[in-house]
Amino acid sequence: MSDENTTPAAPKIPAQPGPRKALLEIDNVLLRFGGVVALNGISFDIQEGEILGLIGPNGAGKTTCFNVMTGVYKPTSGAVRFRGERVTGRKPHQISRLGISRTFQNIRLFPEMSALENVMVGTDSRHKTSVPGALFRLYRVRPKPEELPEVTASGGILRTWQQLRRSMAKTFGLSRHILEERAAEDKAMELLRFVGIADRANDEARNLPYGYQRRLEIARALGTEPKLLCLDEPAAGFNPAEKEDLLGLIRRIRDRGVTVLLIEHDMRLVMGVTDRIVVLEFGSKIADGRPEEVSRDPRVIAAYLGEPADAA
Amino acid sequence: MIDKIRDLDRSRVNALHSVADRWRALPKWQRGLGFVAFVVFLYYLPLLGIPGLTWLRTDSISGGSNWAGVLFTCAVYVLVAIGLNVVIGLAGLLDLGYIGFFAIGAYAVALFGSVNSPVVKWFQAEFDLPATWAVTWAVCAFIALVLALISGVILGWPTLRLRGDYLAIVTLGFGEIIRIVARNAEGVTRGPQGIAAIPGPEGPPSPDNQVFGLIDVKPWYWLAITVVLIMVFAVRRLEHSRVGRSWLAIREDEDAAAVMGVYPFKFKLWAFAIGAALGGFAGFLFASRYAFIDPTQFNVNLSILFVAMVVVGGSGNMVGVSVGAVLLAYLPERFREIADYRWLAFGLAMVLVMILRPQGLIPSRRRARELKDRAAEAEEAPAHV
Amino acid sequence: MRRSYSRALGTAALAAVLVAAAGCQDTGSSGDDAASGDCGGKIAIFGAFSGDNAGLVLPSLNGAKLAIKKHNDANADCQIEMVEFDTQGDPAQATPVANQVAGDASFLGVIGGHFSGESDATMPVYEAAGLVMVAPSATRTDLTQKGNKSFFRVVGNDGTQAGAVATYLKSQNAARVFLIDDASAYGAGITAELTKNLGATVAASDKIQERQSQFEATISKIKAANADFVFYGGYTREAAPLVRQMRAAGVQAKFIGPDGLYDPAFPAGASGGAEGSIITCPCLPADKAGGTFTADYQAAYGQAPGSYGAEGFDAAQIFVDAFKDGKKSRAEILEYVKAYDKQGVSKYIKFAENGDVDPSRVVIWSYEIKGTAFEPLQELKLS
Amino acid sequence: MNFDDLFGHIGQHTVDGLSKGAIYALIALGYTLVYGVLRLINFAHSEVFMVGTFAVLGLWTAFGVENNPPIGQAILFLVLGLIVAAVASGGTALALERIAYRPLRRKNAPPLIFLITAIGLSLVLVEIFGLVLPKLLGEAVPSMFGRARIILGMPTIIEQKTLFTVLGTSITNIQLIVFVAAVAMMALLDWFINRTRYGRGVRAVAQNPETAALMGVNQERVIMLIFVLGGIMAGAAALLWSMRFGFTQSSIGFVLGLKAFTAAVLGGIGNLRGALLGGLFLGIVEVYGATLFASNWEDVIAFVVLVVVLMFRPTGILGESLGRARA
Repeated sequence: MSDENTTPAAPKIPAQPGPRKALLEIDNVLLRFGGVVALNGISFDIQEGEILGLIGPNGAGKTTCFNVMTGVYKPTSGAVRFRGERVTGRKPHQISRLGISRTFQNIRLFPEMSALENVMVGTDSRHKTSVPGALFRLYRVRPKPEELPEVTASGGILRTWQQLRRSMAKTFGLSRHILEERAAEDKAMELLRFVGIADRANDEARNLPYGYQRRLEIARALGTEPKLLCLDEPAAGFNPAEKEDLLGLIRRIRDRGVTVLLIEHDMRLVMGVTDRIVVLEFGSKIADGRPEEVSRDPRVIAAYLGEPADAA
Repeated sequence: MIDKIRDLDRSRVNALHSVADRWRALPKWQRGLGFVAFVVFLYYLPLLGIPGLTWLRTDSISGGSNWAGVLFTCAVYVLVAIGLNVVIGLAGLLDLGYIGFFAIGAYAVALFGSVNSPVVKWFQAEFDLPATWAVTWAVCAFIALVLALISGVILGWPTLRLRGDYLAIVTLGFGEIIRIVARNAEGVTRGPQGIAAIPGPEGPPSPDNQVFGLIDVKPWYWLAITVVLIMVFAVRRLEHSRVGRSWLAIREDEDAAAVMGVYPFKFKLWAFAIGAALGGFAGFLFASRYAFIDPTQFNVNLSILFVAMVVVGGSGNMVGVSVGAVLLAYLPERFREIADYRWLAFGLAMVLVMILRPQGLIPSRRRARELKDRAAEAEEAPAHV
Repeated sequence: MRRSYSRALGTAALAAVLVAAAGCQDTGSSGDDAASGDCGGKIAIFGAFSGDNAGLVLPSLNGAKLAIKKHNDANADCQIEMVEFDTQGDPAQATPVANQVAGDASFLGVIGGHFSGESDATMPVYEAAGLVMVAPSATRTDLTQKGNKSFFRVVGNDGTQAGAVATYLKSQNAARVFLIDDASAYGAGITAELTKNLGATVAASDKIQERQSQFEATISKIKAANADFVFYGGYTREAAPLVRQMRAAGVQAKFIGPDGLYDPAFPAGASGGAEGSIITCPCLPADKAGGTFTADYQAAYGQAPGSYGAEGFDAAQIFVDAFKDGKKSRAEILEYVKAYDKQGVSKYIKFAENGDVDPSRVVIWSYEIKGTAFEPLQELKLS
Repeated sequence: MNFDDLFGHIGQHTVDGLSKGAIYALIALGYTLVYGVLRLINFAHSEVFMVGTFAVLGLWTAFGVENNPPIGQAILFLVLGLIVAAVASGGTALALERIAYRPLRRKNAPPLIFLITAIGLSLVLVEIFGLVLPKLLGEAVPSMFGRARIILGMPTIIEQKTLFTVLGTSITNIQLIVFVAAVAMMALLDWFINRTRYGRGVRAVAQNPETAALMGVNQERVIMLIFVLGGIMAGAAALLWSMRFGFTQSSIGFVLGLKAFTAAVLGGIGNLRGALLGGLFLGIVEVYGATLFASNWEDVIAFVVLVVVLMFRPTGILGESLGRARA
């Protein structure tokens, strides 16, 4: 594990009010399951750098919308474009590499892997080592000075050995596999610290407390270095204090330059953190605007705000 | 009765775990030394003469097989189990036709390496080669590995998109197809007559061979165990890499893995191909040591035996599957009285292990917890389920 | 700290013990010359004594045991020991057995293999060790064409039997023969030999696969060929349903099979469908077998000697005679067997140069199935 | 490649194929029922069939049935045989469920574990009938177990006769009986599943176990029911088999089971009509293939067809319908 001070500082990008650029466009998406219309020609877009809330009563099609965006479902008609490129028809892992990542409403971690390994699966998506690379380690990369093996021993055979290793690495380079493993571990550790659960890095995901699991999902999603992070009810089951923490976390994620799409039931949380809100009902969009506008929209009030906001 | 077995089993597993924990607690150099001692012991095994342990030898009974010969079989099966473990234990794909890859490896060396084979004869006639010409053993090894790998990809490409249980049946069919083709394509494989004079490292079997001779099997065992150790090392490298993590992620939650950027198909195909290559290499060793193969040696029962080795030993764990392989290969040889009942015993073992300890005799800790979790889920679910 | 040291010491000590033990001798395989005496010796017999094919092989084992027992009972001071090695007929299991027997100097001869595959696999090993193999039932023709110096068989090969079948067919004025085989080493081998012998009278042929149960396609081919004789090369499991379905479908052609069907399970499994079928076998009818063999076998095992019981007896008798003659080394026994020239219970035994039993001495009989019994018909002339 | 034979007698080959496939179809129903509800390949179902044939053999042996008995007797023994086989097969299927699958279901074991258990059970049953029982009882009832490993013949209960010949295609009484019986059994089962109260429960559990449970469907009962139903179908198949082929063997199930499963998958596993269609289709393909090449390529043809169909239609010809198509 690397030291605290080697952590690269997260890039800080302020929320840009400047020229608005659509990061993701959802263009007239229609999705039918047999006879049931799950999404009925929905269109909206997400601007780079914003936090967009996607709300609606249960069964309104929020998660379905996520699933279309991340390639789990293919829309019957319409298209999803990410930075101008069509997303529809691509496989989930390709979409992930384009820069869209997500968390799941019902936590879906890899329960038997440690927290660190969970995040490493995410970071792996930016790496190239496959079977030949891991087996033969022939592909060599010239390491940066800080990546060279350290010489720590004060003397004796051990020191000679470490020096030998260092000079070998200098001359022949290090295998990409090893560098990537190290980078993945560092990056994963950094993300665990970022979401605040680094203390349990080596525990299996299944042994983590609920709140940690939610955060771990976010860290894992961030591991894929997304441009757009979709959070599916991240605050479900949280108490007010935890929700407050989460709010801060979401803002900090945005500050890293990641656009956030947030599905949430808790209106207070949504109102407090989002720049804009899209409201769905029965698979159709009924409102789209700034939080205070949306909260005044009579259709929204009728459809959604009128109901008690349960956290189911 | 069952409760008693369960208790016994629990204390056995606890003992195993405490041994494993102690082992892990040892300093690195001691573990290294222990490992070296174990390897030395493996190489010493065919000479086993420690008083009190000689009864382990299969030739200590009347009508028992050559001890080194049995050890060689065990080593080949361990190699098979390690390969199949990549497919079943790591990637979570049930392959019931693993014998097909084993047969492909065996036939690769037979067809290209033996002067007896129609393929070699065709080469000789076509290129005016002498009647003793055949592809060298080492090249055959390479051919076996590559052919098995390719056949794994060819089989996996269309079938890995299928659901897991369909995959099992399709692979079962594949194993049968390989055997039937080997039997029916007489012009290529000599059909049921089989192919003799398959070469070893020193060329075709002959009384003049100094090391890999006809009578003394020990060098063959040492060769096999060396291959096993190399392959264990290689598979460990994979397990502890991006590839291994991806396999694990796919096994635990394929959809989530895909969303995290893992391309499940690609890694499943790799698992399949690696498994196939290991199986093919095991078949290659098998054929070159026995110097004779015929299609009856690759029947579907053996495929099921391979699966049994993996699941009884403990899928996902190389130590477990190796122990499984050794037990299933060794016990019927040492205890000849039960030889007739071996399939009954294998069947019972599979059922009992699955019901009592689905994670196998020596489970990987991960796998064990995964299954426990599922059981717990079932208990939490409503009572009528 | 102390604990970890003691553990380390323990590990090191274990390693040392292992290394030291490695120096010990390879004790397991040291053969003791228990059966020495003045004229005794030790031989091995291997074959499928368990597993699915055991039924075909056990009579031979019993026959061999009978020969040894007879000798041992008569000569208390000259005991012969015969060790059984079960291979389940699998070449991969037969090879470690061969290594074991070849590496143990106390073995002076081998009875086996019983199947052609295991014989093919182990012949080079035994040859390298200078051990004589006398096979009671490995019939594949090419086994004796490989130039092996120590392989002998007391049974006619597939070529001989196919020749006899061809003679029989010609004597019956067969005009359109339909050939079927099961694509096994045995069935395909004998059928291929027969194809060579029959020439133009072969109307058509088909191959089936083992464990096949439904034969619609084959039967319609037989009908289309309008065959008057159907020859099936293979074993009972497929032959019984085949012949029965043939009859049920109205095929009247005469059914002929080789010794693989000389098995009471065949007429029983076909439930009457096999009635009138002709089975050829290089085995003598019980009343024609030499000496008291049949009666002795019946007395010892409570049943008639099945397939190759007499061959097993003969194979063992060769070694008994060798030991009686005072042969005490592998080389001496090899020479003795080469020169063997004596009436056995199954046939007159004298080996040709290549190890085949003298073809002119092979006796092949035809049997007709009546009910569940095999009625001897006639001795078949060889081609 | 014998095209002359194939096209010259295409009608006959089709009839032969249909009668061959009818047996596959009946066994396939058992796979499809269990799979449709539990998403589990009951690999041991082929042995359920095998036990059925042994029951028929036992019955006919016990009564000393001769070849070609008078028609009244024949019908009596066929009916008795059906009952005995259905009880034996249904009982075996139920026993498997109770002994092996239920404990696993309690533990919510993943599908692979079920499949491996089923393979183990299959081995155990084959060995019991081929090895243990012959050793224990071979002396006492040799005609039933003595040669269980090799082959056991049964009397011909109905003599095969050509009923009529149309355009060179002859159809025999046995072929007709087998085909009609298979279709009738399928229709009966289809009616049972689609029209009765029990059938509704089965469909409910197949489509959504949780909801079905909430609606008061007793899931355990439904599961027992489908195993028994599958067993009865296998018993019926065993009777037809005994009537048509008149032999059995301890390892008879393996190849047949594999073919029947292939048939179920071809038709769309979980779909009863698909099982029938798949069975008939497979039978025809095999006979055509065996005619075109040689009979020893039959299995290869069957499996290649399976892979090709699955590649282009992963849910089989008719798709999966008993249960919802779970991804």
